[in-house]
Amino acid sequence: MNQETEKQPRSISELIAIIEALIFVADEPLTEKILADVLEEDKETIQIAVEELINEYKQREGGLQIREIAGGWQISTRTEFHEDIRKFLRTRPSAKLSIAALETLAVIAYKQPVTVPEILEIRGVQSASAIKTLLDKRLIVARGRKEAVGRPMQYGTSKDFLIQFGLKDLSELPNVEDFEDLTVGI
Amino acid sequence: MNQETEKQPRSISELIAIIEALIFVADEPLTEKILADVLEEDKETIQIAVEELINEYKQREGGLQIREIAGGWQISTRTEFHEDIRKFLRTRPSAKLSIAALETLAVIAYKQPVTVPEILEIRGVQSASAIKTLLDKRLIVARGRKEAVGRPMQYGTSKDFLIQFGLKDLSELPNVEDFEDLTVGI
Amino acid sequence: MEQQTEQLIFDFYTEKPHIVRNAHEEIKLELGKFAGPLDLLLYLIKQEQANIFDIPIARITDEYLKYIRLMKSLDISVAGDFLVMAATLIEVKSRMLLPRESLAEIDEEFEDPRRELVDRLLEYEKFKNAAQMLYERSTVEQAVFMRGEIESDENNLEVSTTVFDLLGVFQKILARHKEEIQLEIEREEMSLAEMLKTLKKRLFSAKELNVLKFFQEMNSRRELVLAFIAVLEIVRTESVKLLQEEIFGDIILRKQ
Repeated sequence: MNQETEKQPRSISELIAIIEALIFVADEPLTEKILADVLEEDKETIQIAVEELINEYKQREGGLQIREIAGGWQISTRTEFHEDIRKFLRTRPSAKLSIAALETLAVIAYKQPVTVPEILEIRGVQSASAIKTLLDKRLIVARGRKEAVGRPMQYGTSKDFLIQFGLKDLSELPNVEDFEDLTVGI
Repeated sequence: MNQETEKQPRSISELIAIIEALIFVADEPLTEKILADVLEEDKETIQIAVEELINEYKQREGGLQIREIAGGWQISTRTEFHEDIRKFLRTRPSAKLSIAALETLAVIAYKQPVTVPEILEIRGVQSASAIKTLLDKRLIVARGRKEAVGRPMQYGTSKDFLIQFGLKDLSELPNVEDFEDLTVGI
Repeated sequence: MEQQTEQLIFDFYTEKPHIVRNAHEEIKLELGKFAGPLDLLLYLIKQEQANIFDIPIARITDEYLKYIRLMKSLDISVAGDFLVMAATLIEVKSRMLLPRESLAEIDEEFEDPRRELVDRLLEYEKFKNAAQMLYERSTVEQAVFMRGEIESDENNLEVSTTVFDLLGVFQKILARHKEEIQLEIEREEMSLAEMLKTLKKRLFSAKELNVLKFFQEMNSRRELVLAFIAVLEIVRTESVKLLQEEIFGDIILRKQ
């Protein structure tokens, strides 16, 4: 299938270097699958190489880190330097979500796919404007209609949600039941 | 000059790490002057730190390099890996659309079947190249000719469109009322 | 009794709900508002240091209603959901007043009237805490930055899209279209005198004018008609000539 390229087999250090370059140029977290496809290597090799690269970054203690986010790898700055970076970029921490929006997002994250009436039931309050905010910020997406009376739209979290909250995937969310006993039985 | 911040003096390795982070986040090659201003260090110190950083990159032989461009420093991939990077950039998932293409797609999705002159009328702009893009990406398909003067070709959305936007069928497209539900009754 | 303000679980937000109690047992709304009736209820239960499984419903209901009245007196619009909860509380309170024995007779298993409310509160509280977890995570994430834009040949503006983007974009196009139509209507206010003036200005500054091109500049039928009349008028009243240099060629208006 790939006759025209008569490639020398890559050394592991070369593979690591190429992976670093690809993660750098990618706009989004780069998945194992894409790396395996582009580099024509098996996933295990990719996995080993990336782990090696992550370790190297940790040992260097430079300004950058490689993190696993939204099912892929991404290079970002280390948190320690946020003050200087913010000063340079002249940015302030971006606008925070309101309590209503955060609560709504929490319900959607744990109950997805979930409809507006279902969110109302849990929060006890209309969440329409919060949902609009979350859609505008691309933290949630429509996930088709529910087969129920009125066929209400269902919502779920987006890839941007994973990225903005630094999650590998949804399974990384702590179990919601664990939040239960914090204030019970005061 | 800088009395209010009682900073610990930075170690040289910390300074190098911060410079690396700043070069990484900058859109343009970062000059000595900007670095000196942001970090409140003199230019000589910056110069020494950057040289050290460049050396470190050279010794690592990773996928990235720091280059001096247009009077500033920039992180870029090493030239050796251009072939793999180009291959990756070509195979990038094509879920991204220009705003022109997105607008055209929106008109087609909601008004299908629709002709080029009709799209022109709604968007107020020639949409020929956007239509070509959408056809190339297989998001739209030709749907026969309209029985009107000149028998213009009509377009509609494709099955790939449904897949890419996570829709079961066209009835699942959000309608204006869905948005109104969200904005009314806050 | 307590002079200092209570710390709430949800203390992460600057607009945190805040009720200050002073020595005279008056409650005062300090800032912001509660995220919903369940939020307020949880707050009141904590304030009373009550056990959530044994809510002193009469007292909590009074406090709740006091808060609602306070909101009203401060002209804060009370959302319907807060009123629904008030009704629920009053109902639970009245059911609690019924003698338990008689209830037990009807129902083998006596169900505490507060049960459903407690379940909802517990369920809600989980998500309230989950929201705080999300808040903490996002705070950490805000300290992390991605690389700057890489220069490339294809630096056109790209957006990743969802179905809602499609709808949003479509609505924008329609709005834009509407605006254009309105603009057109405004332009149609132009009178023949104005059209004549425009035509004269154009002709006398350039010495000659391509009539066809002039017509093409018109934005509506009405303007086109006015332009046509204006050309006829100018030929009649001024020393100008209509020329056509070749058959089917463009028609030129030339000052003599």
